[in-house]
Amino acid sequence: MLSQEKIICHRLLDPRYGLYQLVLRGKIAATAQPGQFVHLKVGATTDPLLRRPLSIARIDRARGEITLFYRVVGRGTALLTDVKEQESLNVLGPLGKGFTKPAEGELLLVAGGIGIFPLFSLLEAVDRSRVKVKVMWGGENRQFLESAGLPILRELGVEYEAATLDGSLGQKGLVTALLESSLHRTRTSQEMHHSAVAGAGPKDSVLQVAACGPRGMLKAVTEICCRQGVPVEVCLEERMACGVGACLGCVCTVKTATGHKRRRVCAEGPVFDGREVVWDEG
Amino acid sequence: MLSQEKIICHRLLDPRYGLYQLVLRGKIAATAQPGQFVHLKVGATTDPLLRRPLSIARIDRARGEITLFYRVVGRGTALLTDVKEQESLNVLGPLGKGFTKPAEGELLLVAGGIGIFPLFSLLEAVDRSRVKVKVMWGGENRQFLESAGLPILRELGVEYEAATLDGSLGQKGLVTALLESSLHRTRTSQEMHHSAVAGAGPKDSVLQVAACGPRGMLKAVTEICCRQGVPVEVCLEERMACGVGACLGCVCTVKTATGHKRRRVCAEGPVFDGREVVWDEG
Amino acid sequence: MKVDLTTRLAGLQLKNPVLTASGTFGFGEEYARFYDLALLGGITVKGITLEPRIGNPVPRIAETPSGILNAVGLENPGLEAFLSTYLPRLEKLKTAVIVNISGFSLEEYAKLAAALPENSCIAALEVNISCPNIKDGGMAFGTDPQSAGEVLAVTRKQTKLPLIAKLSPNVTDIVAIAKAVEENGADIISLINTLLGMRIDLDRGRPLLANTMGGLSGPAVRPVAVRMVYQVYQAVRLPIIGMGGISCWQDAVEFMLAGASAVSVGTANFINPLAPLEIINGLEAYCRQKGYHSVKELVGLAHRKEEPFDEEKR
Amino acid sequence: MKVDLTTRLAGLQLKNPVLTASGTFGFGEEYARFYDLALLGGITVKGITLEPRIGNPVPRIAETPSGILNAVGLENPGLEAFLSTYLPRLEKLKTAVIVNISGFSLEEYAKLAAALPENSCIAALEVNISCPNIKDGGMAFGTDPQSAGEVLAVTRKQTKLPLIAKLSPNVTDIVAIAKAVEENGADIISLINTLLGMRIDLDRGRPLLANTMGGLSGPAVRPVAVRMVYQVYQAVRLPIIGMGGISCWQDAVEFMLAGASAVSVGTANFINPLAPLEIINGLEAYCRQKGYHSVKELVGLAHRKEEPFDEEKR
Ligand SMILES: Cc1cc2nc3c(=O)[nH]c(=O)nc-3n(C[C@H](O)[C@H](O)[C@H](O)COP(=O)(O)OP(=O)(O)OC[C@H]3O[C@@H](n4cnc5c(N)ncnc54)[C@H](O)[C@@H]3O)c2cc1C
Ligand SMILES: Cc1cc2nc3c(=O)[nH]c(=O)nc-3n(C[C@H](O)[C@H](O)[C@H](O)COP(=O)(O)OP(=O)(O)OC[C@H]3O[C@@H](n4cnc5c(N)ncnc54)[C@H](O)[C@@H]3O)c2cc1C
Ligand SMILES: Cc1cc2nc3c(=O)[nH]c(=O)nc-3n(C[C@H](O)[C@H](O)[C@H](O)COP(=O)(O)O)c2cc1C
Ligand SMILES: Cc1cc2nc3c(=O)[nH]c(=O)nc-3n(C[C@H](O)[C@H](O)[C@H](O)COP(=O)(O)O)c2cc1C
Ligand code: FES
Ligand code: FES
Repeated sequence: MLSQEKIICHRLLDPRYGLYQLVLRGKIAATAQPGQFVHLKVGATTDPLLRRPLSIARIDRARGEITLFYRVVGRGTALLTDVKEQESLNVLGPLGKGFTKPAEGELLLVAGGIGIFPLFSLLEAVDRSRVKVKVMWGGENRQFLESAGLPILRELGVEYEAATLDGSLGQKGLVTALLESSLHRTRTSQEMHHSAVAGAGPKDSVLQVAACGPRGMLKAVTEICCRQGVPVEVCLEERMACGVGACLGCVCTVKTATGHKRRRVCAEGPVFDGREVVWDEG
Repeated sequence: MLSQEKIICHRLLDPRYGLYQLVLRGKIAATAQPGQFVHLKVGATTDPLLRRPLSIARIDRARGEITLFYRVVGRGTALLTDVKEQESLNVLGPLGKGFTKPAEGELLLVAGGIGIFPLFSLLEAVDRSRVKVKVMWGGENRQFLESAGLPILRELGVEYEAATLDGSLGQKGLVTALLESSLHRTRTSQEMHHSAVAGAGPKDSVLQVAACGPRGMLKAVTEICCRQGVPVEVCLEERMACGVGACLGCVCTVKTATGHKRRRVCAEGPVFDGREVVWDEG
Repeated sequence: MKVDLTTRLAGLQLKNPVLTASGTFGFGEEYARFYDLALLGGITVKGITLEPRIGNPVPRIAETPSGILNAVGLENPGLEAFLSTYLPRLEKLKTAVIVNISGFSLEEYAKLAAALPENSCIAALEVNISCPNIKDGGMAFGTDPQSAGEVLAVTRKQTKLPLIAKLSPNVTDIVAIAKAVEENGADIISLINTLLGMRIDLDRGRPLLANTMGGLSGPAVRPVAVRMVYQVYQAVRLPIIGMGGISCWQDAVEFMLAGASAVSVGTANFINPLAPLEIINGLEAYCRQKGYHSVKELVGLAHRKEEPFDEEKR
Repeated sequence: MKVDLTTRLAGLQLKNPVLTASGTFGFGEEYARFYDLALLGGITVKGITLEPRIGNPVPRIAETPSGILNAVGLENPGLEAFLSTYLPRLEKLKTAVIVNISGFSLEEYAKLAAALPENSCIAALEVNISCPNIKDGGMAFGTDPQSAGEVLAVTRKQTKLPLIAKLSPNVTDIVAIAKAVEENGADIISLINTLLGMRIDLDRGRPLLANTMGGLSGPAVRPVAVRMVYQVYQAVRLPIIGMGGISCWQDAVEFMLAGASAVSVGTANFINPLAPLEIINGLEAYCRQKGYHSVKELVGLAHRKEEPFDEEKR
């Protein structure tokens, strides 16, 4: 769980968006699951104090390597850019509960911005000879998507649709629009005329959605899926202290039979059933 | 005063004693004086918070370079070991008031341990065709002295005497013993039969002493010099915050005509007339 | 040389003086994956209230220079679930368990103390009169000597377990509070709880924490905590559990020299889950190096006039 | 877009809202070598007492995580030397000068206030009722509303200069103190002074500072300071000068959103002598980016119910 991971590769993918790739070799790859994350100690002093959570984006068990992608947003990620290949990083992980890996049927990965990162690991983990996988990804513009992982999607030969805010790649607008029309099409073409009841069970469908991105997008994705009766798993973000479930810092709220309950994003998540999440309450 | 200095050379001199050499190129060399110091920002975050004071050990005006030597003692100096050649350091300096540079006569440099560092700069600055310079240096053992600068003394061809605690080089014991017997000899041979009155004025003598080392040693050196009527300058250390005289954090106490007064080690010092320093009061 | 690490604080006998702090260690299970909790002096579990609490909305955590703010708001399963679900699991950990309790009235404190069994793995009760993250209650009790004393008095009546009074640092006079709890039946004093602080999110122009304010912990507060331990040690006779920013053995020694008989590790668990173990080892090595046969000899040394380690100075 | 940086706090008119904090900026001369002090909103000089003071023995400074402890003990040349030697030099700096005064009795405060000229570069007096580094006095005045009020009342009688009451954070209820000084003639409130803290030197087994305890400042205390500014802003109408760990413009904005009309830079000068200038520039840029014509618009924004910058969020 606590591991000194060796830095195999650390490179800047895009200066404009401050996107970096970090490949670590160590104990974590052996047990990592898609959708799990690691908690990194950045710097040797007490400032910044807390670890930083990053999703495990790729898992190479054979080589014992995991790949992380990160965007520089604040002090911690800025300091992280200083670490050098061959040095080692103090990493806690793999942490959390990841995505459900479908054994068959159809899997739709819906990503907003850097929300694509944890989805890579799921994409690579499913048996694509049995599961039909498709990616829908929304981002600012073509450059961002190219830097943040389009080459990986192409390399893996997975079908994808893009949406960009400026229309420089794919459809202009939000990824939720892509999802909406696609689900509508699928449903109609499959002539599945279930009434679109929110909360329809997963059994109704061979299609399932896994989504990651900003909270507003995840809420919209969940609503669309619920309307179409498609099960959806969402990967949440929350400010974390311990990362292991001890501090209760990172909770979300879920609906249960006995009312609203808190769940720890780092322990019971970061992946949750979208329909259980209470989106409009802090 | 505030300068980004480029790291020209940074190397470990002795792993056992954690001794490092650091050569910086920038604006500071142009005006640095022997006995002055610099105040270094170590690390980019708020921990450690304060700058660290280090003496300017060598000044090469032609190349615009200063050399610092440091010993790893705590967090700041430990972090400093991480800085890489070609990177730059944020340096405040040159700071403080250095040694008086004699134009003629005899100069005795008395160092305890790493107290030798600021004395190098004085040694190099005096015109040795007109001033007879001799170094007395006490340290733990031969290895320490070799690592901390004996090669420099040899390179400069200066006369020196060593004292080591284990007798592995020079006389066994403290440097103050060397000083005592030497001063006694000098005085006797020069047949200067002044009564050895503490506080006898500098005019009496063409000999002057500059000392740096632990406080206890400086006190002893001052007492010996006073007994022999030899003027002595001491280079003090004190915990510093601002380094420029603004915070009053680093004071020492001196005797003045109007009683005991505080002086700021970073501004009025770090070099003081040994006879003025109140040694036994905090 | 063998160093005796055992420690006794009034009725609380510990294997060694290193505990974990309430709210930073869940109910122990999360860190039991990292090491055997039986190696610790003991653990303090998350603060329990009479009723279950869902706590504050998120964000609950904000990083600050060398510290964190938290506003968890005492989320906990409540007394009943604690007794039925968590206590049986705690029994299995084979470590001394300190149960931290918070009430919103004197009556609630009393009920909690009465309900927690005296013959179980529970080694002591820590009476939290200092939680800054809940409205009407918690900290209010701990900022006034009179009400702090009352809480201890009512709790004392309900249990024979050793009572630890956990003090708030958000007070003008920590000594007055310490004396009040001493006079009202506390066996041990623990300090400090968190300092009240806040951050503002520049992007949103609003307080960063959903709860507006939160409790500051971590290395940033250590100088304040050491000072309070030092002051309380001078003024009261009760043994002290020191905490506030302890991250390594040096920090633990600092608290013990200031007057703490034991220490608690809180925020540091989040950064280094092995911190408590490393601290136990470091304390032992320090005692050995300084020639102390028992870790108890460190307690309060900094109060001596002469420099205790003078012989070793050169 | 031009941003208006001028700021008015009661009778104190400033070029911009960035000051330097007392005791961290000498009498200005040291930092005048780095930049023209006329660029600042103003400077606050080292605390002055009636008689000269030699201050505490060394060590006076100890580093802590993201902070420092100081125990200078109000070393200063005394009123007379201040008037004869330092004030004439301060006149030449062409910047607003705030003189920080400390007394050991009400009478001393009154004498100091009476003696400091109303027609000079002195723009205001800062009444320090919060120095933790001297025995019998200083902080004691600032930890009790009654005596805090008395100090302000006697000082008020002696001068027409704007009076800034500098509050101590070492109190249970900062709002009570703020109200007391408001009712007794203070024009402005400044906060926070340092938090009382200490460190122990593990090598010597003794308190590190010669004075045992010292005042904690620097980034570590910022969350406490922001919280107190926020609380005081809600409770009193006086303008606030916020300080405590301000090191960059983001920190300054944080204090202003919390309710400070101006900010003081203290410990940060030691690390980055140009910090005050960089903060002025950063404030201006931030206002421009957010579309504010005057820096005054920032003051207290975090208290609004709605998110002030909502339009800009996506
Ligand atoms: C489970 C999980 C997986 C993540 N995976 C990735 C990833 O693969 N790639 C990536 O670029 N980012 C990812 N993030 C977001 C990433 O953790 C933050 O961008 C990062 O912590 C910011 O740190 P900072 O020091 O640069 O920013 P600062 O703003 O200086 O951070 C201050 C504090 O806020 C926290 N914080 C700030 N932003 C976020 C955020 N968006 N989510 C959670 N905490 C935050 C920090 O961890 C830190 O404690 C993930 C977050 C979570 C919770
Ligand atoms: C004018 C002056 C010149 C110096 N020149 C040299 C030199 O050329 N080479 C060298 O190796 N050392 C020199 N020192 C000592 C050096 O500054 C300290 O060893 C260093 O600051 C220790 O920092 P640290 O973070 O490693 O130790 P820590 O103990 O972690 O430092 C904690 C705090 O204490 C201060 N501190 C600790 N030890 C000392 C000390 N001995 N003197 C002053 N402050 C101290 C630090 O600056 C810091 O603020 C000099 C000190 C002064 C005042
Ligand atoms: C996330 C978190 C939750 C806490 N919850 C509690 C609690 O429930 N009861 C309590 O008495 N103290 C609680 N505390 C305070 C700690 O027990 C401890 O007193 C404080 O954090 C100082 O120690 P530290 O700096 O080592 O963390 C909590 C602290 C944190 C950081
Ligand atoms: C070395 C030092 C000396 C100080 N002297 C005084 C003083 O004389 N009078 C005063 O009111 N405050 C004094 N202070 C407190 C500061 O003015 C300021 O309130 C405090 O340091 C918090 O701000 P900061 O964190 O930006 O330093 C001093 C602070 C330091 C660090
Ligand atoms: S981060 Fe501590 S419980 Fe999730
Ligand atoms: S370090 Fe500030 S006056 Fe010397």
